[in-house]
Amino acid sequence: MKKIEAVIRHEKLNQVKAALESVDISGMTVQEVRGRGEQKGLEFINRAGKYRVDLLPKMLVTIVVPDNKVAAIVDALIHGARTGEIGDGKIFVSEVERCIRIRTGEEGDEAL
Amino acid sequence: MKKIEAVIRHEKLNQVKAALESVDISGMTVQEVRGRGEQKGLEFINRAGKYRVDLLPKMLVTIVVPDNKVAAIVDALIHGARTGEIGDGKIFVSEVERCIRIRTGEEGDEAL
Amino acid sequence: MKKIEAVIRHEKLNQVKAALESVDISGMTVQEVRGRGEQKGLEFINRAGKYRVDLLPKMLVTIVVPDNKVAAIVDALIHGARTGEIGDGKIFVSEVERCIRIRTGEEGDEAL
Amino acid sequence: MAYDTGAIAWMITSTALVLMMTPAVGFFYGGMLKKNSMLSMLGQSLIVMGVVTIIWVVFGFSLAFGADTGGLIGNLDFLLMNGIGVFSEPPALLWFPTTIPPLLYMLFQATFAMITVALIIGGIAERMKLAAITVFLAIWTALIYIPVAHWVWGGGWIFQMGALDFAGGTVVHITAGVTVLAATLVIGKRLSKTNGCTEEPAHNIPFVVLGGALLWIGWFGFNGGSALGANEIAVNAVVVTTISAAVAGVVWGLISYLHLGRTSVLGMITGAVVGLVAITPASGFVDTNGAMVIGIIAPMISYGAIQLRKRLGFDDALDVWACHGMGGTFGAIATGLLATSAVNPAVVSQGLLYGGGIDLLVKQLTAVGAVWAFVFVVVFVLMKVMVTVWPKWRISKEEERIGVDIVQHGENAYS
Amino acid sequence: MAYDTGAIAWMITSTALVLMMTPAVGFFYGGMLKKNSMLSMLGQSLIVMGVVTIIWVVFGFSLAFGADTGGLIGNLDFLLMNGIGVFSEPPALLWFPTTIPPLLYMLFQATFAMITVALIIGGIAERMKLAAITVFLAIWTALIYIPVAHWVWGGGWIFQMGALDFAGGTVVHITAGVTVLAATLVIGKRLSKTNGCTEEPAHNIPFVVLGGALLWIGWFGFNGGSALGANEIAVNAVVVTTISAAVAGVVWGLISYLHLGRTSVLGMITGAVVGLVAITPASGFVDTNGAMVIGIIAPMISYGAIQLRKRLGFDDALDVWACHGMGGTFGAIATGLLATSAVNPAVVSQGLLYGGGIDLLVKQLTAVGAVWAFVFVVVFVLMKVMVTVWPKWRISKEEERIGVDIVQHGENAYS
Amino acid sequence: MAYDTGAIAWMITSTALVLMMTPAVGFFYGGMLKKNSMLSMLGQSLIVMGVVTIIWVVFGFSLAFGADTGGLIGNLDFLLMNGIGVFSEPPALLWFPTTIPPLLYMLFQATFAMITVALIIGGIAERMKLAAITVFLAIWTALIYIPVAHWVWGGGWIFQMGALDFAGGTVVHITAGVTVLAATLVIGKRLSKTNGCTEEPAHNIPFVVLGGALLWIGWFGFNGGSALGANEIAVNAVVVTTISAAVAGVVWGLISYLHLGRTSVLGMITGAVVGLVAITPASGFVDTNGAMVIGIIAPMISYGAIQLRKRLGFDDALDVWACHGMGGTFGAIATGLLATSAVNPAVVSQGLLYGGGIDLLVKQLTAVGAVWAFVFVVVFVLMKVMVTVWPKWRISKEEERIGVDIVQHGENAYS
Ligand SMILES: Nc1ncnc2c1ncn2[C@@H]1O[C@H](COP(=O)(O)OP(=O)(O)O)[C@@H](O)[C@H]1O
Ligand SMILES: Nc1ncnc2c1ncn2[C@@H]1O[C@H](COP(=O)(O)OP(=O)(O)O)[C@@H](O)[C@H]1O
Ligand SMILES: Nc1ncnc2c1ncn2[C@@H]1O[C@H](COP(=O)(O)OP(=O)(O)O)[C@@H](O)[C@H]1O
Repeated sequence: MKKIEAVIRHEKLNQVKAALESVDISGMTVQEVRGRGEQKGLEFINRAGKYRVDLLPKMLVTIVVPDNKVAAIVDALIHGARTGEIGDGKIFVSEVERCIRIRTGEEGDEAL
Repeated sequence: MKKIEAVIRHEKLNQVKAALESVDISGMTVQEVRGRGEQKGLEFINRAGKYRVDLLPKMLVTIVVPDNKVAAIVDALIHGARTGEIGDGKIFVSEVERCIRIRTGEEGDEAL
Repeated sequence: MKKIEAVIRHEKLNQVKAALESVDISGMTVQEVRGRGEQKGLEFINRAGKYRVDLLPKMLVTIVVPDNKVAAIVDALIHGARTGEIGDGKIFVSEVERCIRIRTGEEGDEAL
Repeated sequence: MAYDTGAIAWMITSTALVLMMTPAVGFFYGGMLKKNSMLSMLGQSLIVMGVVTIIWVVFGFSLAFGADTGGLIGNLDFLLMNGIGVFSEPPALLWFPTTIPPLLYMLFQATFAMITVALIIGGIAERMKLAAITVFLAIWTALIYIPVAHWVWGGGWIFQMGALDFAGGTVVHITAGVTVLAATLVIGKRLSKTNGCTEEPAHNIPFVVLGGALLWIGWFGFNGGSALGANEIAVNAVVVTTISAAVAGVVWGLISYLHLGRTSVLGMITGAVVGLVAITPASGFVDTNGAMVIGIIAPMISYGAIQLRKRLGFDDALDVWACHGMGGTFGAIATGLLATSAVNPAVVSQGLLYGGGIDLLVKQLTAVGAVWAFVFVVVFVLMKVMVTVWPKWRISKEEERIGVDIVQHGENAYS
Repeated sequence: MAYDTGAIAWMITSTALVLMMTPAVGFFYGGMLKKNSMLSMLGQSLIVMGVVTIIWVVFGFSLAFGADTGGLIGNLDFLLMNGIGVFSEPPALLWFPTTIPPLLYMLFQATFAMITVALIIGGIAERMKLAAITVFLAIWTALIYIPVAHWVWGGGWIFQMGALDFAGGTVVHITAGVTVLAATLVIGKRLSKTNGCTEEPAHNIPFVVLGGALLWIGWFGFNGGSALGANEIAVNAVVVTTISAAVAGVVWGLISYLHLGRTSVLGMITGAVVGLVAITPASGFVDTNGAMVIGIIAPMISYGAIQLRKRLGFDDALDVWACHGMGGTFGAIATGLLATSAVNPAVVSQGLLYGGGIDLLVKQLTAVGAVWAFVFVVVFVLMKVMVTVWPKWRISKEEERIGVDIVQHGENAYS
Repeated sequence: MAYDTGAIAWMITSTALVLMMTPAVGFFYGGMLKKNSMLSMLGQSLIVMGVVTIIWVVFGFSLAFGADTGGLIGNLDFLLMNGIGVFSEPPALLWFPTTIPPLLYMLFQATFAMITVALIIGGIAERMKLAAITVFLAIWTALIYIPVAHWVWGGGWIFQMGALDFAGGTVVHITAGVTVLAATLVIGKRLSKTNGCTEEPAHNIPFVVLGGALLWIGWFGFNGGSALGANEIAVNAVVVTTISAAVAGVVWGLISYLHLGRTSVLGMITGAVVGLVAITPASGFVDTNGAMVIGIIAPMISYGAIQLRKRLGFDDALDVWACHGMGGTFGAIATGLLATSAVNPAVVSQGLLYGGGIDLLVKQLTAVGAVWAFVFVVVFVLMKVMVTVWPKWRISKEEERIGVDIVQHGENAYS
């Protein structure tokens, strides 16, 4: 099975969730992260000057799925998260060897 | 070596730590995440109505270990984290290629 | 391509960023985590006693890079994060199969 | 002129307490929004304090409390505090207190204007440009607050008619609540309310409780200070105010328990505020029994009004209409039912339930109806004009997604 | 009747200040718990305000401050504020002030009842069902607070005996502290305390300091207002109160530095509160030197009591017994040592150290002992009965794990 | 002696309000720092309250307000409150009020000393050891605050010369601001400012606004209470104070909008505080027009001073010099321009713009210049001595990285 990690915009989370539901994915884990890519940060102001924050708040969505679902999910993620402007984020796919459901001890794809 | 990632209930962290100690594991990294699996969320109320939070707070525990310890740890995790009710969480195991201890520069299993 | 995950001290983040920039890396994702390794925690006090916090705040820096850059980055990370005292943290390297830039749909090394 | 030092002591204290209510509203409201909107509420509170102070000192106080012109508006005698210096005699106008310097009366009234304007920001939150909000609220102060304050407290037609509004059921709460109703009908919904989005939870309920608690304490000055002296009427006002708020808080908790199975803390503090709102017009005229009744019924009304608002679907972000508009309306009517000369000799016709017949009730209904109508029409037209002549009054979808704090203030509340 | 406007001004202000102390306790306590319990403290504060107000207005004030019956309890003359309307003459009872309307005296005393009840919630935190807490606190108000208030301030036997308790060492702090001691012996520990769990750190120390600072300011009304007028006794009370609190704060900081090597901020604000507690019974009777002494010793006593509590192992979650029970006990005894007629002519026998012999000290010890015993026994029995007849008084282990805020209120403090 | 109960009521209230300002400063400052430094600001506020109270009661009040010796310092008549018990006659000294007990005057002045000392901690934040800060501030109170308070308010040479400082432009704000300037020149920069680090954002702007709002309310007591009675001067003071703060808040917002394109909330609350600072010395002497002028200009001056500080590069962490030092300087000078006997008969020579010539202005400039010079020199020398004789006054680089809260207090603000 595969782990898909997507770094997306905060405000896109709801749309990404909706897109994932449309391809029948409900299991996921979400975290608040900060990141930097081509988008080099944002300017903020304090009481009498500007300062730059180079690490911007993003959401990291992690989904572990059977190999055959990866393509559909990547499409759904892109669909839900894209605005076309710098800062839309990235998707990383890697291999997972085992998955166990703690409640039942089940293993493998049925545990997802 | 392997990376074991367990998504568990918040309130089970202490028990999981104890279970891991009993199999001699002390190195770990912990984060607050939110997630959704079969448990479809919880209902909350606001001042005059209900609303549903579909992403519930969970803890993500990450432990990198030599290959031979995986089985014991998975058992310990299940033991510490199980309540038998929906929402107990999942364990994912994947391959890690290298580990380096920053302080000393050591590599491999002795760096764990 | 490879995923490099480094658990570092909070207060070292700026130096690590600088070190990474010196090897031309700007894309990264950063999270606040808590962890435990050889450093067994810190003592805190409350209004009339001490207590021990065994999970200490750390930063987790994740960088996905083409294979050939790994060595330079590991060196840069060590350089930026080391103080020589317990608690400096660890670096984990693992394999990533695919990377997609959401904005453009590009894949592979050029998406990094 | 020798003033009463006890009255001065109490009225300065009252003024400080009411002044505190405007930032308190910022916390009460801001805590209920998501965290990227917190600063917008605090920032707008500060803007309101500045803009209203300037309007009030320059011409507002004069138009509201200067000698009456045709029942509708005051005159310009007191422009820029002309004639009400701290050592001048109080003007010979019925509504000016003689126990405290007129300048203190001016400041006390200024703090009322501030808090009223500040109430509005919670209803129209998270969609207008900051400049548009500021301009709207400044015009609103001149076009709505000043005339209504004059009608009710400054010798205008409602004052002459004899309707009772001790501390601002009509002037403060109905004006603010109806404004939000009319305004949101024009400006429409926030993005997050347009499709079936899940409701955003309050980001910091402790701040809501902090703001609410400070409002409660501030209300000692709001209602108690409206006696304009350290006297029995002030004492009665603070007693009935506390009773109504305390009761209304637990009643709301009970309603939420019965309706939803949990005792919402957000609900209880909202209930307390609604109890304060409803007792406001009545606080100088009802006794402790009346206060209990008001404290029990007011939260039911506002709770119901929130359900209605949900069904009707206008986007009053923090239910200013349901809590202040409807709470104030109920309080004004309840005054017509429960007023008694036993607590205030100024009550000439007793409330209906105290044997005074419908005389007072009719006056109360007239005042309420007139203020509702006036506010609704003026605000609706004003907003329509504004969105027409100022096409960029609204923040963009992209900006709404990012959040108003960063977009308008360049700041995050927390980091 | 012509009251003193200065007295009214000060007493309304005092009442507002004391009212503020109940939500302030919510912040002071809530900040010390983990973040899933924050709302329980705030919510219970609001419930206390509502429930106590209703009890007080309906019958509590009457039973506490109505004419005495056998030294034990007041009568029912003032049910539902009968006879103490704002324009009625003050009743001809020794303890009623004549400078302010009796209705204001009623409200001032109501705020004392609220804060006393609110103090308890921090000790019994995180295990009882909300309904059980509410019922317990309501019965407690009737069974403990009202009689003890009558004994000490409303003409009861301690009043007659001549023991001194200016603002509530026995009535407020000993009753609350001993209640938590007795109650936790019955209800037992929280899950998190049963096995060798690591201590949960305070989730928001700034909120603790905020609550503590508001308590300090509120104590101006608490002690200063207990003079029931704007007079020299009030001035003395606020002066010695400030001295004791300020000194006790740094002394606690010093103790924590010497004991643990760090100057705990949580400790310093706790110390300040302990200094306020201890000066409370003494504040109308001791001078500035006495205040220094109290401010130095009180934190040592409460710090020691916390160590003792840890050894004894009862689960007083926020050390209400150590801080209020023991702080109040020390203050009551210190009054017997340090009282002086130089600051209050009402001191008939000077404190031991001021040359008055042991007369006053004996009375103080009698009052303290009687209140300790009465409260301990009644609460212990009451709780035993309650846990027996109401088997579901406790939240389940699963609920404890999830946290009281979500379980009881359906809300998270922060999101 | 029969005091005025209205005056007592107002002055106790004022004292409570000013006392609140010291923890309020803790929130105002702490919120602007990173979250690992929050507790250091709150903890130091509490330490200041304790240490200054002890100094003040033991000898500080006596040296500041005892009978004058050569224009420079008071005498030791009032050591340990000797002779100013609550029932003693007010001493026959010009500056003692006769409407309130001298003990209340003592406490009111004590709160001024506290807040002044507390202002300093924001400027020198995040580098000194806690013990070093405490020792420095204690010596500072004795060496700087007490003499300057004596000069201006206690019958010293500035008092005799007739320069006007109603509530502490020189005594409070210039002393604190110039101290930070001199001290940071000696103690140098924080690590985070030494290399080209990115600026750390304020960690909790709502806390900054909370602290600022409480400061604003507290300032009612600060300026209003400086009239030492419930009279017309007090009324004028609170009116002009509110106007200046309200105006200055929006002006700073406007400046930040014009300069940076956004309306900073942090900027607006800072502006309000600067408006309060600048009106402080003037508040008993200028009318509402004067207040508007001060409210408009003060934020421009402090905003400019911040830009200057950035260029000069000394590490005044929270711009105490720019806001308090320069704001107080401007206010003191503005008093020389705008003072008018229309609001206070004590104004013998009118301000320059009110036709009084340069007489008053020259006195104001003399006072300002003398206090600047005195404070700068004494603090610079004191600090130089301190860093020499106490080599471990500074926290280490490693400790700075970890953060002062954990290192000095063993605590995290939030968890
Ligand atoms: N090489 C990388 N390794 C880890 N995370 C990355 C990397 N590149 C980008 N990211 C993450 O993706 C987010 C978006 O990247 P960005 O370059 O701004 O997007 P885009 O390229 O679509 O404009 C960043 O904030 C960061 O969290
Ligand atoms: N496919 C998945 N990918 C990533 N995280 C998942 C996935 N399924 C579950 N999780 C994580 O595990 C948590 C618990 O899952 P849940 O289905 O509620 O547990 P259980 O199946 O034991 O009842 C979720 O909250 C989520 O964080
Ligand atoms: N086996 C492990 N698995 C996951 N995370 C680990 C492991 N060992 C250490 N860590 C992470 O690295 C951090 C630093 O480890 P530590 O042992 O203190 O460093 P060092 O060995 O250099 O002194 C820990 O706080 C934890 O977050």
